[in-house]
Amino acid sequence: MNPPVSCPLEQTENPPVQLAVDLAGLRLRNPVMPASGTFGYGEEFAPYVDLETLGAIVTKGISLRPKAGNPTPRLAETASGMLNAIGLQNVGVEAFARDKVPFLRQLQTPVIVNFFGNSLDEYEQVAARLAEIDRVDAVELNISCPNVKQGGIVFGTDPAAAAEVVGRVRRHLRVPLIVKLTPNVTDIGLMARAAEDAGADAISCINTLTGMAVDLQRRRLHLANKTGGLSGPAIKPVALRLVYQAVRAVSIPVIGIGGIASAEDALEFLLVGARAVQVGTANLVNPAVMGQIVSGMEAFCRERNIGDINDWIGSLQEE
Amino acid sequence: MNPPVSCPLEQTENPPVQLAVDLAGLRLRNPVMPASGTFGYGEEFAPYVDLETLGAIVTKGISLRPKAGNPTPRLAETASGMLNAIGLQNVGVEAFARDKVPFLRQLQTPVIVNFFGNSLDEYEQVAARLAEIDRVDAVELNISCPNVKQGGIVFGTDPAAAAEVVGRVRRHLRVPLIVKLTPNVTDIGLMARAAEDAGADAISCINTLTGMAVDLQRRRLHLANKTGGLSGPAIKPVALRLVYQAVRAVSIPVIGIGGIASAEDALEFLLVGARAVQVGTANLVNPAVMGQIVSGMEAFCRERNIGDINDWIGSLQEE
Amino acid sequence: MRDLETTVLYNRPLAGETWQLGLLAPDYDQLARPGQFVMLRLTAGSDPLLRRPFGIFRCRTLPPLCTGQASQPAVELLYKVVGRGTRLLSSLHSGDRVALLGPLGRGFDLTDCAPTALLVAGGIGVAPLYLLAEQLLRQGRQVRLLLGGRRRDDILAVTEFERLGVETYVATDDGSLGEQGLVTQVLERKLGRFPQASVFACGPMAMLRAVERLCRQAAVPLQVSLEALMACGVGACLGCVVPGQAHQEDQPDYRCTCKQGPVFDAQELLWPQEDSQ
Amino acid sequence: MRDLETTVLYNRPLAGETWQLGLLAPDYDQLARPGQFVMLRLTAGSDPLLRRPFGIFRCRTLPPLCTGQASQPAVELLYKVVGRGTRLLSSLHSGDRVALLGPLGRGFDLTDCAPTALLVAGGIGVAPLYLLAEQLLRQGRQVRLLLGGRRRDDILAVTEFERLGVETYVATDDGSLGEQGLVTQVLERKLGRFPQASVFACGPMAMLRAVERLCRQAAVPLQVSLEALMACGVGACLGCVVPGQAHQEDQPDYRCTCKQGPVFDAQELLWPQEDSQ
Ligand SMILES: Cc1cc2nc3c(=O)[nH]c(=O)nc-3n(C[C@H](O)[C@H](O)[C@H](O)COP(=O)(O)OP(=O)(O)OC[C@H]3O[C@@H](n4cnc5c(N)ncnc54)[C@H](O)[C@@H]3O)c2cc1C
Ligand SMILES: Cc1cc2nc3c(=O)[nH]c(=O)nc-3n(C[C@H](O)[C@H](O)[C@H](O)COP(=O)(O)OP(=O)(O)OC[C@H]3O[C@@H](n4cnc5c(N)ncnc54)[C@H](O)[C@@H]3O)c2cc1C
Ligand SMILES: Cc1cc2nc3c(=O)[nH]c(=O)nc-3n(C[C@H](O)[C@H](O)[C@H](O)COP(=O)(O)O)c2cc1C
Ligand SMILES: Cc1cc2nc3c(=O)[nH]c(=O)nc-3n(C[C@H](O)[C@H](O)[C@H](O)COP(=O)(O)O)c2cc1C
Ligand code: FES
Ligand code: FES
Repeated sequence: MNPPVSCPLEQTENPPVQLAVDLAGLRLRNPVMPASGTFGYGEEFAPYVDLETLGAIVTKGISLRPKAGNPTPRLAETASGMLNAIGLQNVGVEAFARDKVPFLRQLQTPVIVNFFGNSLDEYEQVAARLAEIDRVDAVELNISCPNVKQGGIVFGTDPAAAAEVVGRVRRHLRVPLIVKLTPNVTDIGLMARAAEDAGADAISCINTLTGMAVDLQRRRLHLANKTGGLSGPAIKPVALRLVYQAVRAVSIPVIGIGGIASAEDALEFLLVGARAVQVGTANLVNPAVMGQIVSGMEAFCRERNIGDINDWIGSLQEE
Repeated sequence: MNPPVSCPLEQTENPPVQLAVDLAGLRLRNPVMPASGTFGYGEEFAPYVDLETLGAIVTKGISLRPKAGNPTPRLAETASGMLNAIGLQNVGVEAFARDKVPFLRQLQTPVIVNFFGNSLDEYEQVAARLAEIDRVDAVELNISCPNVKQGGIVFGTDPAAAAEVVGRVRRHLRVPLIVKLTPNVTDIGLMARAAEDAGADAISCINTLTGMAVDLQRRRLHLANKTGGLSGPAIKPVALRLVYQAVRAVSIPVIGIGGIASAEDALEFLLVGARAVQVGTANLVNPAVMGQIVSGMEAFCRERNIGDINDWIGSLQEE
Repeated sequence: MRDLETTVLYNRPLAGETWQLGLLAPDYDQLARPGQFVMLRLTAGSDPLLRRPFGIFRCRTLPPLCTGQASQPAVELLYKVVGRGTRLLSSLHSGDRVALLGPLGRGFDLTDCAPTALLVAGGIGVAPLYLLAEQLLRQGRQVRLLLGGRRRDDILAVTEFERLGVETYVATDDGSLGEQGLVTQVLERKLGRFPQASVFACGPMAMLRAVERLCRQAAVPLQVSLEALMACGVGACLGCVVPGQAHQEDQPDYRCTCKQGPVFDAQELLWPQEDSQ
Repeated sequence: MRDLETTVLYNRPLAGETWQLGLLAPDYDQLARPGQFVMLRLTAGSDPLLRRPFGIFRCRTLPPLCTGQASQPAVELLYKVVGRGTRLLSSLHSGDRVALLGPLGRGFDLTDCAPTALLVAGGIGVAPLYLLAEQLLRQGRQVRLLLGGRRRDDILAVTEFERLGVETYVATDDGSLGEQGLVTQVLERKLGRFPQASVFACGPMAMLRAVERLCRQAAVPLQVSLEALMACGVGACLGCVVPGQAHQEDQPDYRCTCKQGPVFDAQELLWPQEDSQ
């Protein structure tokens, strides 16, 4: 059977857009993945988005033991954003390996496991345990969650502490190590370099900005935890600036995160130099959003004759 | 003539709400004032809001010499916020004294002059010149503007540098010295304490968060200055958290700023402990907003039987 | 469950601050189970950012007469204007577009329902009970509806239920409709008359607590439909959790209201101790 | 100038992406001077946050016939859907509420206008010229309108101007209406015929630059109405500045488009050098 005539012709005029990117040795079919904590363990979103069309899957943050998280209220809506103080509730690394990995194992899409600890030891123990699990294709080290009092906050705001935890975790891992930075610092470049020097293979930024909401009626803070993490479109300008700075501070790839809700938003982060992007809060508002971002990105490239997304990445014009 | 019977009765049932606050010796008829740079030199807003109903007037930031500011584009709209990179364009302290003070002199409302310099010397010189002008009832020292490369950013993010500029300026002034802090730091408490120890009479926070916007069409950054200051409702949660922390770090009064657009917003900042508030971006969107905030605040207090706003300030319930 | 860009068919005030919203929704009559809810996105902008959850009141087919065109399958919601999102919702016109995610969550379990079902609603809590009543009647159960509210305006949808053939009892705090008092007083009497009933309740937390106490004392099964702050509605954010029956500070047992609820068997949940009230 | 919470009277598509918006606005017929603009607030929420600037097209009184009630004083705007704000604007219905700040800015200066006035508009730039034409005619000037655009859909309000008795010349890039070519070609011819004319122009920057060059060469007075990004519209934020004629990097001469403009005498402004084009 002959192929329809129009097909090869169309292909010459419209060659497929190359969206694949390389992230510290991990090949992603496109630069779009969920941000930790907004996509469950992947399964939850299977009805809304074909998981095989994503660049990667990033899990909810995992700790050594199951974690209850914070009391409620855990959420507050703010102007173009939201505060969350979930407090890193998760099933723990053993239940993750037992209950969640089997589903993930069926997928082609790379799996990135986000994790954290309450101490250096715990960080190491989780890393060691994750290293034993197949289908953990990369890990993302959360040194930045501002919600847990004994949690990442110390590691995430002090370069020396960050370097120590990165170095210690590094030893246990053969897969790429992504270090996720907090925006609540004076100099993101300093933190990014500290992570790079200690052995990080990539940087992801940003985590949430620390914020508060007030409940006037009750004369109280709205969140049981008092502070929460601000995410969503409200933080995009701050995230873009920090990603721009991080990209220029290190030579390892940077994953851009913060308020991405459309293909245009994602393309903005890539333009300032992010190798890939993570979509967080937008998943909660529109569970099908990542599929739309991937196809919007492809359409954008096609329209501008950008044959390979890598030609767009970092191609910002500056005088 | 007898007064109408209902009048004294009504007064017993509804005594007037006391909105006046004391700010480092400066008596404000209510806690509501504009944020520097969003209210011109006062005159511009006279058609929209009765300047005599405000707690104070805060001028655009003044420097030693006239300042051109940044090239355009200087503005970008973001989700529930805006970026500005005006670059502190202003008429300079001499033209201020000559052209702007005469109008301000006619008012009862206290005048707070915001100022900055490009070096320690310049800071001192402006302060010295302002000290000579009557109707400068207080000054607000901007050590935090992120827009000017040689500008405040160094002073605003390093406690020692902040202490030095505050101390040097302090000597020249008899009027209250308010120090305005930037949010772009790891620990706002540290900065607030440094300012207090160096002689500040009050703290105002926050200035804008540093951000960026991308122009996809032109493959460029949207602002000619690359970065800009993020303001508006988007930043309110971050501002509330920082004000909460600053209030708990120092014993001098704190002025709350960031995304305030309604009486409720203002009452939230007062509740976490701000002695007064500044309204910025909201003036640009709704030039009559401060009048509405003052009357909304009064109505709120009346409804809850709060006879004196000072009873509300800092009355947050925490376990 | 899926996300549907759809059209407002009608949006009209019902009583007091309560409105009735009809959305074009093919298949909802097939898909929606009693007690399920939807997440509505009200604006293309990002403020307000989050969707709003609403129980599914009923599914109907609008005759051509109403639509001016072909008959149209509609899902109907009842909502009360309480804040920004619902105020914005009340400003929508027929023809406007909204995004409708659903049907979501675990609805009422009808398998072991007793021959007599007592449905207890506080105010707008009546919304998810209509589909339930319909289905229970279809299964041959006797359905009685107990409606409570502060005043007359809080008592909603009585006509709709009566058209189904449901006996309705009303109590208001101010006596402006039905008897004066709490709906739980009515429940207590009914439980005396129907000691084997199954109870289904939706309403404010204070009411649900009182209903739970009564049902526990009477040893009758109770299912409650809860409300919680929600961001996603699909079990991803963990914002909407409630403590399960075994919950302890160091041995957490949190359930997602959106996915494991909004309907729970009362025994699954941790209820506050009597003396802590 | 003041801020008015007001009501949409009508909002309808005109041609292509251009719409016509009527707002209830008592006094605008008294207040509005040709070339002034308004700042419209489109939403009670905070996204989009900023108001949008629009030139005042005309003021009219809607007869009872149109309103169903008493006659209503309206201000009319013409706008083109180009982004989020204008898209949102196009979704407003009659009866919806918006906030209207205005009239703002410095309009056209009519004092020394020559007997013949040439009005040059690019696309939607025609909006602020209608009031100008009306007033110039009232003062006994001859008014000719030169309209340019990419294609037919960009040529707006011709009927309205012709009803005033204004002679209109049209040029489009694709020749789909009027002659094919640039409106500046038309201007060049007209300047040949009316070497003493006064010129008034509004449109894209590239067009204004070409108009400025022609007028400078012909030594005729020119007033231009500029667009700039605006946050406040009242001279407070300094976001909308353009370099004035004396502007140098170290000796700044910035003017606010909102307050010292949007209409400027061409000689007040700094125009790029010929060779830098
Ligand atoms: C499963 C479920 C079903 C519901 N069914 C109905 C219904 O059928 N009819 C109806 O009128 N209401 C129903 N509600 C409550 C409804 O979701 C809230 O009244 C609504 O979200 C308020 O939004 P707002 O913007 O007007 O209020 P705001 O107070 O301005 O909202 C601020 C935030 O708080 C959340 N919120 C406020 N009140 C509630 C609440 N009671 N429950 C959950 N979130 C809340 C909002 O979603 C939003 O995120 C239901 C809630 C849930 C969880
Ligand atoms: C004095 C003045 C008079 C105007 N009169 C008219 C008119 O009569 N009819 C009409 O259709 N348009 C007019 N414009 C342009 C109009 O304001 C913009 O098209 C509109 O603001 C675009 O908003 P948006 O949200 O759809 O676009 P977006 O591009 O999404 O807007 C993003 C931001 O950029 C600003 N912006 C975008 N384009 C322009 C522009 N050309 N000028 C100024 N700001 C812009 C917006 O105000 C907003 O702050 C005028 C502009 C000015 C300054
Ligand atoms: C509900 C919620 C839960 C989150 N949980 C985690 C987490 O477990 N680990 C983590 O590293 N980041 C977590 N984050 C942060 C996000 O991954 C992301 O960095 C942040 O939300 C900014 O992106 P966004 O604006 O797209 O949401 C969470 C965010 C939200 C909103
Ligand atoms: C257009 C603009 C100009 C500003 N200029 C100054 C300034 O000159 N000096 C200063 O201390 N802050 C300046 N600011 C910061 C504000 O005073 C305020 O701190 C900030 O905008 C946060 O408040 P808001 O969210 O209410 O706008 C400016 C802000 C804006 C939006
Ligand atoms: S609302 Fe997100 S998990 Fe329930
Ligand atoms: S728009 Fe603010 S000064 Fe002109």
